[in-house]
Amino acid sequence: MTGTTDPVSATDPLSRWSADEMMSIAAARSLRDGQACFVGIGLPSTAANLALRLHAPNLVLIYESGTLETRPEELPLSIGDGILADSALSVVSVPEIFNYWLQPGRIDVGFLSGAQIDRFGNINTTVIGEYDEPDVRLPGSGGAPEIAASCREVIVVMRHRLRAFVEQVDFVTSVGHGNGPMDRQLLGLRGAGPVRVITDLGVLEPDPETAELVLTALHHGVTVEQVRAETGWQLQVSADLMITAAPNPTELETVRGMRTVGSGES
Amino acid sequence: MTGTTDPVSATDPLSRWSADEMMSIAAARSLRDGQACFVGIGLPSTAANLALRLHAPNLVLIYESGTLETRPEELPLSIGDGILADSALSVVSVPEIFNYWLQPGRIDVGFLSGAQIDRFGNINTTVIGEYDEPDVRLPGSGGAPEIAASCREVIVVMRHRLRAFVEQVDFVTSVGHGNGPMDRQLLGLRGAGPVRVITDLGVLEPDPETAELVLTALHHGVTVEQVRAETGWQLQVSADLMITAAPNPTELETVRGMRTVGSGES
Amino acid sequence: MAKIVSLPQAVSDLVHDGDTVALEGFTHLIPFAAGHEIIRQGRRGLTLVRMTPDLIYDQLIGAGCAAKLVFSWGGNPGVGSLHRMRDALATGWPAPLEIEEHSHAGMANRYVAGASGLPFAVLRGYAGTDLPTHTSTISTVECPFTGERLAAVAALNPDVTVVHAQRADRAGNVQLWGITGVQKEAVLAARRSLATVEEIVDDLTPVPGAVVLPAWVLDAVAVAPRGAAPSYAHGYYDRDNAAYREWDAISRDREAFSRWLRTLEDA
Amino acid sequence: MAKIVSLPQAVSDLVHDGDTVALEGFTHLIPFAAGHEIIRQGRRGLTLVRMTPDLIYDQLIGAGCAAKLVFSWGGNPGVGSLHRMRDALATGWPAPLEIEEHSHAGMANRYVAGASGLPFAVLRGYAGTDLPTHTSTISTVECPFTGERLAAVAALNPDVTVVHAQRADRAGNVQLWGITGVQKEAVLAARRSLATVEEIVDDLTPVPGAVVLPAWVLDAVAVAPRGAAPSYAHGYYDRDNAAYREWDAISRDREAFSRWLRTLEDA
Repeated sequence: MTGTTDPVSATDPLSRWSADEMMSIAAARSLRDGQACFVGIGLPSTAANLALRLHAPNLVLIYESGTLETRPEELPLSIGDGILADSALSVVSVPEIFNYWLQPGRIDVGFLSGAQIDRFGNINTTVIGEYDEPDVRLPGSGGAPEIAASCREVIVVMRHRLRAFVEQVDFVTSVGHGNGPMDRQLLGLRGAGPVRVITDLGVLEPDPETAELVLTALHHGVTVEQVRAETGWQLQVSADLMITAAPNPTELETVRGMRTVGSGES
Repeated sequence: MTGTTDPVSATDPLSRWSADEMMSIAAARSLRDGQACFVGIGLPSTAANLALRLHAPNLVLIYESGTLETRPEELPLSIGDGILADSALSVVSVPEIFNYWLQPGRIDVGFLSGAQIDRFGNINTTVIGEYDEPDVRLPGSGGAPEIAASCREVIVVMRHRLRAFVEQVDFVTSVGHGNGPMDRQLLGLRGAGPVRVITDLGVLEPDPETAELVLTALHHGVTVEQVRAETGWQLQVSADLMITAAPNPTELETVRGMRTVGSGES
Repeated sequence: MAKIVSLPQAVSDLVHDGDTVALEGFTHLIPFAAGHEIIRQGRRGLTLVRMTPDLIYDQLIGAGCAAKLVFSWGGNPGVGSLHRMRDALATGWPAPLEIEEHSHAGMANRYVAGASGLPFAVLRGYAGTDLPTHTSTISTVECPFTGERLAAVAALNPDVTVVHAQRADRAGNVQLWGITGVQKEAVLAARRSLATVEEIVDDLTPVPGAVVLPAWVLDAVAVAPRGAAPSYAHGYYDRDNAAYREWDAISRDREAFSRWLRTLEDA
Repeated sequence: MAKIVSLPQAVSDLVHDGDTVALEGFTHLIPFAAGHEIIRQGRRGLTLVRMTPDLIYDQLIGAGCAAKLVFSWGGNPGVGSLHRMRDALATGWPAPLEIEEHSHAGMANRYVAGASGLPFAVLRGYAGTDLPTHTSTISTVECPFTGERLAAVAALNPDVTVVHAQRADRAGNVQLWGITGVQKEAVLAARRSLATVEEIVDDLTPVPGAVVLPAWVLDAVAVAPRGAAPSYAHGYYDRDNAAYREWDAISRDREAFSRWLRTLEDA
């Protein structure tokens, strides 16, 4: 998918963008300056680093490897990249990062991705199919279950594909809203859970009444039908459906200028 | 009390010593080179530092302030003296020193003192009299209860006085052998408890059958009657009663040469 | 997010009558300046929490700030007793003092639980001692795997924790080193927190063994040079051992103490 | 007390068939050289424990060393899947592989409990997830003070833990820095332990953020220059990202893997 093709600027690279670029930019915009953000690797890390370079210079990035308030010059390739330690205010042990920093609920935003997400925002990164005889064995939990449980709110960044946006996940690795609006409280989870799922097509948010994810924004140039075609449940559309603002040149230049550690080697 | 007054050397200061010096030297001798020793402040600290300077250069001294393997040039005045941090292999947090280093039972010797000790080696550093209306309010537990519980063995260093060596302590701050030989196991305490109480008069050790402290050694020049007069229970005397070797000149010169931090200021 | 303010402002903003207040620092970096400011501002009814209530709590208790003391070792290290604490316990002067007594391991784990957002911590401790019969925040818990029974202690979450550190940067990130005690846990366990510092610097050059408290877990940072005296600040000044010895005479006598208190309040 | 020995000697002395073995290092300082020596010595029936079983465990599993894997995230970081692990799980090649799966927080706390001499640890975790129905080392425990129910995980006490560090002194004290992960806990939880190091030096000059493992908690120290490659050793060499990408092709195919294995065994 590409952006607008305004005839005036059709040849300008800043008038076109990929769906992944739109997704990263939309996700970056959702972070506010000064927030403390516990960052998963991959799409969330890209978006968080983008926010740091755009409107949120005081965003506090925390990775599960124990790097507190890190400002990597390049994107880390893994959660424990040396570049995270080099630029951190402090590096603490892995038990400490989970017990003292994540668990008490002092982190504003948990920034996650996943292989599957369901209509209540539950995330699966463990197996597709049955646990004991899976169709696909995925990496597993990592830090995600407790990030999803403990952060004040959770933002999910995932590519919108029919196999990923399912009625019910095959395995609940990380709890979103369980099976409905009261489930997090019943489970003793203190954070608010997923407040926003940002995809390459638009934005889903839990309905305040049902906790089911509904479409609240379409990215520039995307239709509701496109989103429904990639969603495995009867997707409801918000009465206040928004259109995501197109990426501005600064956003596009910044996202395109970010390099991943070691990417020059291949 | 003084040492021998051999006419030849009566004027030689190394032929005389105080009871406190004898106690520190006897206590120092009881530590073996290479042991890891969790050190209480005061008499135990003096004795452990003396051992380090005499026969145990590889003694691993650990203080509850988090200083691991410290070699202070002068005696610390308190458990958290800066001199302990300066000379330590590593300084860890107070929770870590208790949880990772003391609690699992990896420390060979806990070296303690106290205000009261009873015939089963239980130690009181909390109150003399009733807890709610004490005759004397003492400092309290500090690290002693868990040192007494968790070290592979415990050595106690205390001045031998009737008010301190009592039939039963007023308050069990730190468990010795409870009320008899099986009590530590019943309580789930994994260390062996007090194996030796070194005083300024002699040495008491628990009887293997009853766990009651019995007199196993007299310091040079001390009589059984003197010890009994300062002991608040019917003190039994070991059939193999030993006489502590008199301090040698090196020991005396070393104990006399040790300075306490800040002692020059007063 | 930490604001850099004056010490009087910080105490006025953060410490209220009736609060549970922890001033931590294990022999090293004891926040004396902040404690004295609490006395000057006349706080009352405080629950004072500290593993080693030494001179600073003897002073707060003598000044009538405290209703309760939560602690594990109360003495004047290397010197003797805390006479103001003893007097308050024995005679209720100048105010009755309730106590809640633990071991060091118990107190340290209570802070760990508090910092970790857990209601309790598990440890091997207290078994066979007389403390559990006097202290309601000690209990037991059974291991769900082995059936073994272990000690449990209730989490400590002070209303406000105060620590002293060597330095902060202009953003309010705080760095301390040497014996770092239980300060990180005490700050992270607290609802509000204040760090006093020797100085504010442009950059927190990394130091071996240093603990860093990010600005966003602190409410206020106040500059208080020699703010840990008569205790010490590693790399800045030594412990004033004479002052510790002199406290013994001052604190033994209510009159001498009252004179000391007037001097402090007039300062 | 740590003896300084050769790596083959250390593995021969400390790692036995059927042992529970933890090789730790969170992306950084992964003990590849030690893992390869375990493969060369043909250990069998190991329970392999590691929060992030990446290439090193894919290699051990492919070589047939493992009977069981205890882990919390099994992937090739930044690249994709662990194909030897997947193959063993799906087809039992070259040996059936049992798994015991946790979250990172759960695994970290299992090591903490092990290092602390406790049979279990308490955390806020797992509630509402599907892991507890598949993993018997997850349970719950009730707070004796508040009645709240929390997750409990069983302590991990490996028979042997292996870590890689930047350096040791001649007495066998070991120092590591950068991202220090869970190595201290993994060593302190273990019955036996081995540290491989880049070099042995006369003095361990203090380094900001460094963890020191005293010689008396280690059984052996072995010099293994570049012993963490293709992962990295902070201050010594960078991660070989190309090697991680190349592993994807090698590990996808049993034949390619077998050729790789023969090369290793002949080295």
